[in-house]
Amino acid sequence: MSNMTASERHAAERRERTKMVPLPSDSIVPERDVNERPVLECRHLGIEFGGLKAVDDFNFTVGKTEIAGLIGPNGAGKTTVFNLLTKVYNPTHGMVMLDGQDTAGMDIAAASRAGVARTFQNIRLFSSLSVEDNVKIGLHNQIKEHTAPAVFRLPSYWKAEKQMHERALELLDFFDMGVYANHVAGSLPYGAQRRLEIVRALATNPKLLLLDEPAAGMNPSETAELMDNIRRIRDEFHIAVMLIEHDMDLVMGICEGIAVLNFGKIIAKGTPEQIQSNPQVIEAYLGKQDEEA
Amino acid sequence: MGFLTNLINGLSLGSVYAIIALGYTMVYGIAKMLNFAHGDIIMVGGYVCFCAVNYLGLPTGVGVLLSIVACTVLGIVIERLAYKPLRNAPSLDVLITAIGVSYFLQNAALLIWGSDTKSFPSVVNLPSVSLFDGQLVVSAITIVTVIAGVVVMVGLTMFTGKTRMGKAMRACSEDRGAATLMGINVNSTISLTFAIGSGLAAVAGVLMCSAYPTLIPTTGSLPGIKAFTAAVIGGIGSIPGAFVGGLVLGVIEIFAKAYVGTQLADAIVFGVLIVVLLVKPSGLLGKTVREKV
Amino acid sequence: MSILHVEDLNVYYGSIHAVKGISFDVEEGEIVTLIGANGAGKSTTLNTVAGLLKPREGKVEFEGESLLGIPPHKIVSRGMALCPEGRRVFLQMSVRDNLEMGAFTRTNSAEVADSLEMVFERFPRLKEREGQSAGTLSGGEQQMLAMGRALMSKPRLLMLDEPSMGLAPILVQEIFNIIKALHDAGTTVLLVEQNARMALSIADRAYVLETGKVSMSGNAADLANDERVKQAYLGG
Amino acid sequence: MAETTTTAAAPRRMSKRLQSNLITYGIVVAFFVIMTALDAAGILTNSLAGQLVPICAYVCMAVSLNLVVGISGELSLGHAGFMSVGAFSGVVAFSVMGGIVGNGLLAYVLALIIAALIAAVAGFVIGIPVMRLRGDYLAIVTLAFGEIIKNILNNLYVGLDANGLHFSLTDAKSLGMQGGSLLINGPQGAAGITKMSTFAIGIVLVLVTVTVVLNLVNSRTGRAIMSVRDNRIAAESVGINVTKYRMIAFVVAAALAGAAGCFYAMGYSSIVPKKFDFNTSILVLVFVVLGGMGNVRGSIISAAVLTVLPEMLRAISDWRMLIYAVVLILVMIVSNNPTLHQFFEALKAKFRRPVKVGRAEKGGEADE
Amino acid sequence: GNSGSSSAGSSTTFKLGNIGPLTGAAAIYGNATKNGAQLAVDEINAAGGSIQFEHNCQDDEHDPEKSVNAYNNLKDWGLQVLVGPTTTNPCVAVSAETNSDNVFELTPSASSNDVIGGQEDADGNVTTARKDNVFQMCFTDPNQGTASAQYLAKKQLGTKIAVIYNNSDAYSAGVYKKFEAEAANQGLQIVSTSTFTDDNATDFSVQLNDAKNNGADLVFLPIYYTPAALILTQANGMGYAPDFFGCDGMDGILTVEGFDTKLAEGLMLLTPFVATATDEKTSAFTKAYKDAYGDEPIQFAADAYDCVYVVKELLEKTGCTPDMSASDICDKLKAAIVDGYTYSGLTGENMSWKDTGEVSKEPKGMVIKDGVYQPLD
Ligand SMILES: Nc1ncnc2c1ncn2[C@@H]1O[C@H](COP(=O)(O)OP(=O)(O)OP(=O)(O)O)[C@@H](O)[C@H]1O
Ligand SMILES: Nc1ncnc2c1ncn2[C@@H]1O[C@H](COP(=O)(O)OP(=O)(O)OP(=O)(O)O)[C@@H](O)[C@H]1O
Ligand SMILES: CC(C)C[C@H](N)C(=O)O
Ligand SMILES: [Mg+2]
Ligand SMILES: [Mg+2]
Repeated sequence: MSNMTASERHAAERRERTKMVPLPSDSIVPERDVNERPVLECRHLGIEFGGLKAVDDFNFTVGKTEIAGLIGPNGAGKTTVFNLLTKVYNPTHGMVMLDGQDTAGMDIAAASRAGVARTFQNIRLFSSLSVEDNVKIGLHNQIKEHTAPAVFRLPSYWKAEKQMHERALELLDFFDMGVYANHVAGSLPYGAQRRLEIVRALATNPKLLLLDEPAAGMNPSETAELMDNIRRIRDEFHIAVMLIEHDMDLVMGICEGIAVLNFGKIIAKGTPEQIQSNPQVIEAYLGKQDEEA
Repeated sequence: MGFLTNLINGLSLGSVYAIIALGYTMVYGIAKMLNFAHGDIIMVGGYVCFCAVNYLGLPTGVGVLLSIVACTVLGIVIERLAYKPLRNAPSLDVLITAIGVSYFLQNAALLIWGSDTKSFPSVVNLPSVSLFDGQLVVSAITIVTVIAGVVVMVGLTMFTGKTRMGKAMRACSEDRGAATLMGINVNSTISLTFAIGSGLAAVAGVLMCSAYPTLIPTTGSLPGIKAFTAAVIGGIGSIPGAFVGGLVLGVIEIFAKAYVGTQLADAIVFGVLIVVLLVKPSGLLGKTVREKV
Repeated sequence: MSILHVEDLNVYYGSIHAVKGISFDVEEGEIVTLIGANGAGKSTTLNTVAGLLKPREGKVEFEGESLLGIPPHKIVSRGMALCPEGRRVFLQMSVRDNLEMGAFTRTNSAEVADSLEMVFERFPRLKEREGQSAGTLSGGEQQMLAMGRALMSKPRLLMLDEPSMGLAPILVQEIFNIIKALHDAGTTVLLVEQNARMALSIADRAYVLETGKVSMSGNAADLANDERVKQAYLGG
Repeated sequence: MAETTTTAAAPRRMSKRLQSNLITYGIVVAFFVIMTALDAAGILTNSLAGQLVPICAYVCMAVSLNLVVGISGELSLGHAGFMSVGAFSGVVAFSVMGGIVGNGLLAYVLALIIAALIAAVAGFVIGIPVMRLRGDYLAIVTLAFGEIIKNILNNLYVGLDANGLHFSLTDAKSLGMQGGSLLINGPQGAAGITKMSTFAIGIVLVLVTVTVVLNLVNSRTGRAIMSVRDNRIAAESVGINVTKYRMIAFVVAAALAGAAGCFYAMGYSSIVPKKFDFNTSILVLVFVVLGGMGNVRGSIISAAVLTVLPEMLRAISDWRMLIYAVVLILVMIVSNNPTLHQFFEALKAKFRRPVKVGRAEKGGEADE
Repeated sequence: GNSGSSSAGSSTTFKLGNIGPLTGAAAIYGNATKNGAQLAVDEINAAGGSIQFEHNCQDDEHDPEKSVNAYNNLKDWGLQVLVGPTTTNPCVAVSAETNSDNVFELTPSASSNDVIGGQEDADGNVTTARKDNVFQMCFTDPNQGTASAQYLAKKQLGTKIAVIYNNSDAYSAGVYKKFEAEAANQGLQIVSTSTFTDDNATDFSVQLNDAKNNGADLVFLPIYYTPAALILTQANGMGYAPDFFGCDGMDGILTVEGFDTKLAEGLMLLTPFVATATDEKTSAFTKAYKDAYGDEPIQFAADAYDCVYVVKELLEKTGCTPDMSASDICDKLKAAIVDGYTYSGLTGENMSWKDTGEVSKEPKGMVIKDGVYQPLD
């Protein structure tokens, strides 16, 4: 794969693009997921900030192994949707079903345990800790180790530590980041920090991975590598990915179902092809593309 | 009548706290540091005025002016020598430096003025106001302190909200680097903040020592802490908040002493702080700043 | 004489040598862009020119006068503005106050009011959010604010550090249109961009930075057609 | 390729951490051995000998406060409050236990444990409101609690007679005792304490404290605590119960401070609540910051050095506190001076293997 | 710090240690005891008798921990007899140390029961066991309390009495408790009792209001002079003018700089010593003290001065020599002091000591008139 150019890769991906099938709830999911329970279902989701309807009547479904995209102009409410899904904010309307489970009443940590993990628009690492520790913290709810045995260094402590160490390195190696294991997270190059955030999120063993502008600040070749990684995550971890991105090469390249937000409302839903040719989306978001997309 | 007397006493104490708290809030709001030496500048203000009047035989008014000038200069010098080198240091290092400065001022005062108590002559030599056939005596110093508190509060609010320099201060308080890029001289702005804060400390020192005429090298520490508490009750960083917090604290302290007992007064005062913060985590008039994710 | 002349610039973060002898010139009225991978030293260079960082060696001259040793706030009043990476808007101040801070060095209030009008015209979204505190703006809105704020000082040389980062495609175009318009109005622009394709399309000249050094430079159009540049920065 | 590097790195890192911890324990033990040897040789001055107990107490205080301030990242200005809870409950516990198991070492150890437990309970109760706050607001509330504890202890009267313990919050008279002894006499504190604390016990207490803190830090719990410090929202988003882990740090630190308080109190014949006021909290905070945030070894050294320093400066009496203040300010300025910092970094880099990838490490792990 | 000491330690001089608050809020007391003791030492050394002293005074900042440090420091120096510490809380801590080291300790001014130990307080509780090496030159607090009540009753000084005392101070609380008990015996009417603490010693408006509203015509202040000066000023500010009555802690009030001494007119206090007394001893001492230190001596200077002479006489009497260990000296002195020994000095005639450690001497009532102390009788 690595000796393919970026555009060759995109072309390959488009060729093998899955067929999207409509659901009764006016959403679409990949054909392969149609008989599975969707990992995410938002119904009439909405939130207001002092009168401002930041997200309004948001209905969206993500299939079990779908890569979904959320796009829209700046300030449209995309990040706010992520904050609603991860319970940073509590919705003022509607509901969020995570793998069939209603998230009402959960807090951020509970949402994580229920299977949603995320990265942040502004990188949020545990920057004074080592890369390995960052991943181990991601494993917090996966490998249990209690306080008392740790303080007294009982055998159960050593066993858990060994397990965590191995799992953390496994995850890091998946992203070729093993070499960084002992580095302080805050000192990593920007791109590596973004990747580490993804590794950490994956460590929580999520069913749905939310990526908020993962390609921001990356140049095209770095972006292409990121696209590969996102696909690999979907394929090897068998989870769904939902991402926010302004880089249309990336969005159109890997997303299967896309929703477009404007002023908190969905103005279009569909496959990349449908979205790209939607006049409303072009008007509000894409602009006239004078170059090839 | 007992109630009224206590209320008046409370307002008197409260307005002293308020003026100190205004200086605290000012420095905290702009320089983002807990200036634990603030209380000790009050003490220096008291001593300078004391010396001017008692040793140099100057008129009280001149003594007060001299004290304001001396404290302003002292504030600038301290900022330049001790705090400026720590502009980019972790906030706890700055806190420890402030504590160092506080020790320094106390012990320097000890060497210069000795440890024995000085009885401070009131700077307000007006007759007290006697109401209800002398049942209620309001001393002139109380009236002057309350008025001074209001004047300072209004003045500071106008200054930071309306003037160019005031806005520059707010910009520095948020992001010094960005403020520099706007063409703001961050160093002189912060110096100005300390100058104003220290000048206020001098006013507070003179008024406090007039109302509670005792002067030792540690005179400023406890009122400093109480005033800081007042600033937090009012919402630290908020100028009207500092004033309100000061008054509230003073009245509660006197009422607690009068109706519960002198022993538990401090516990009650600090208890009120805790209750206020639990109900309103950013103080009575403070703004809740939510971190956007 | 070039408006900005940088020669043999060396900048360190502690023991990290981030910029290793960069030299470049910006002529009056030009758009010059610096492109390069993450960590190449682009932001470091801009910050050093703006006076935020002290170089260990090298020359920085603005309109023929050395800027070394001059504090950043004075550099601003000489007519240079930097719209920094990561926006750095004043989160607790209103949109309007942020813009007013941008005009801190200007004293003629009528002219400032004109500039404010101009900014609101270019970024109608900011006009809508005039009284909202900047901290609650979306990322893109903050980016517009940062750029508007830099424009408020009416600089002769405007330095932009990744102005298109995190912006919707339509806004990216808008930002580049604004840069072009500024250029047409006579403002000199020094632009740092990840979006090399766009940057090269509007710039007159470009410098490619690699690990703290200038690896290529020349006419923007020529560089855009250079195979190596295409391969590394334009996504093939 | 990556495989080989990481597997090689793992044991090396473990041993690096272990090595660092061993040095820390080593320093404590070496200090004990040297002092004991000096004492045996009769070279140890009374002045220093008399300070060994408070040194151990302050070291425990600093290490435990470091758990809150350095490792959990919360500024606590009321740590002395827990010390005083431990001090007074320990003194009472010792008197009670003395009656049951005899006035020996056993009663003393039980008293230490009870003191730690009661301080832990105090920490938990105080933690409930405190943990709802953050940053400087949390700091001021801990300060407030420190003062409230002092204020309450100033009003606490405890007596022991044949009928058991008597408590009062008004005065000694209302204890209604028959004979017996007054253990805590309000603001006048406890007098007539049996001086049980020795240097050797102090060293054991220091070792226990250091072990608890270091072991905690290098565990899942410790990492969770540090993750909350570094980025609360990110920590929540990976499923960490933020309040729980902040609370664990707070309560463990309170318990350790309680034990230190009991140890301190039983090194003096009398103890007053005023001793454990805001100034003592600040004193301990100074130890922590000077020793380095999250750096346990640094806390130990700075607590010991700064406790002895004012005594060493006794000869210049009037100037000594002034000099202490200047030292404090200078240390802060010098350690934050970029030029000097660079110099030390370069020096350190010389002694270290070159780092393989990317940038040099900055900061450092909070695990020594 | 260390006060001037004579030539380096030799076996011909006794090492006399002294501890007091030389800095901090109680510094006046510490400096007074330091100076008083130094004066006595200088006189004794100049007289060139068989007993010669080397004097070393250490600061304790009125803090028990620091006081113990100061004591250990003195031990390193070779301390043989201790005069001090000056104030109660530090003295309680240090006396426990001297007790286990068996070092003779005579405190000029630390007056609480716990200093000497083994005493029941007003409620009949004992907190510390008797420390048999420790003696006081001053009255114990209970004695002051009792004496004050008796004195007020005898002289019929007040009908309605208010008390303001420092609840965080063992000395003040100790005096108050016995005063209260004795007042009941004497039929005195206490109409208002209020307290303050060291942390809360700047505003007395509430306490004074309480006294005023309850119609008190005499306010008893068993406290240190510093807050007392403040109370007098604040009372004046609110137009409240009762009589004030204090104990030994009140001594020093006239030295407060900036204090309007007119406010202290009529203030009464119990003290064993006044600088203005005309007897030969006092005037000689006052003159020497003024020459050396520039101020008028307060009672604690006199107490310390007496302490040094008592130590000297006892050393002479028991035939101790400077090469003896502190413990051996202690054994001799503590036996000798209770063995019919009497001393007449600045602070009393024919003072003697019980084996409880207490001194027996007569308190004197003083009143401030025309800015000076005058005997009340
Ligand atoms: N806590 C809040 N309080 C008030 N307004 C908010 C808050 N959070 C978000 N908003 C507003 O909600 C709107 C949506 O913001 P959001 O961050 O979701 O945008 P976005 O779609 O992610 O934009 P971008 O692409 O620029 O990141 C914005 O107008 C923002 O100002
Ligand atoms: N504050 C800092 N401390 C230490 N090293 C730094 C710091 N800031 C930048 N660096 C290092 O300096 C080098 C240049 O960084 P710079 O931010 O200038 O790159 P850039 O070209 O702007 O990259 P990007 O595209 O990520 O913005 C990088 O290796 C970076 O790691
Ligand atoms: C110096 C004196 C006022 C001391 C007081 N008698 C006390 O015991 O504390
Ligand atoms: Mg967003
Ligand atoms: Mg950059």
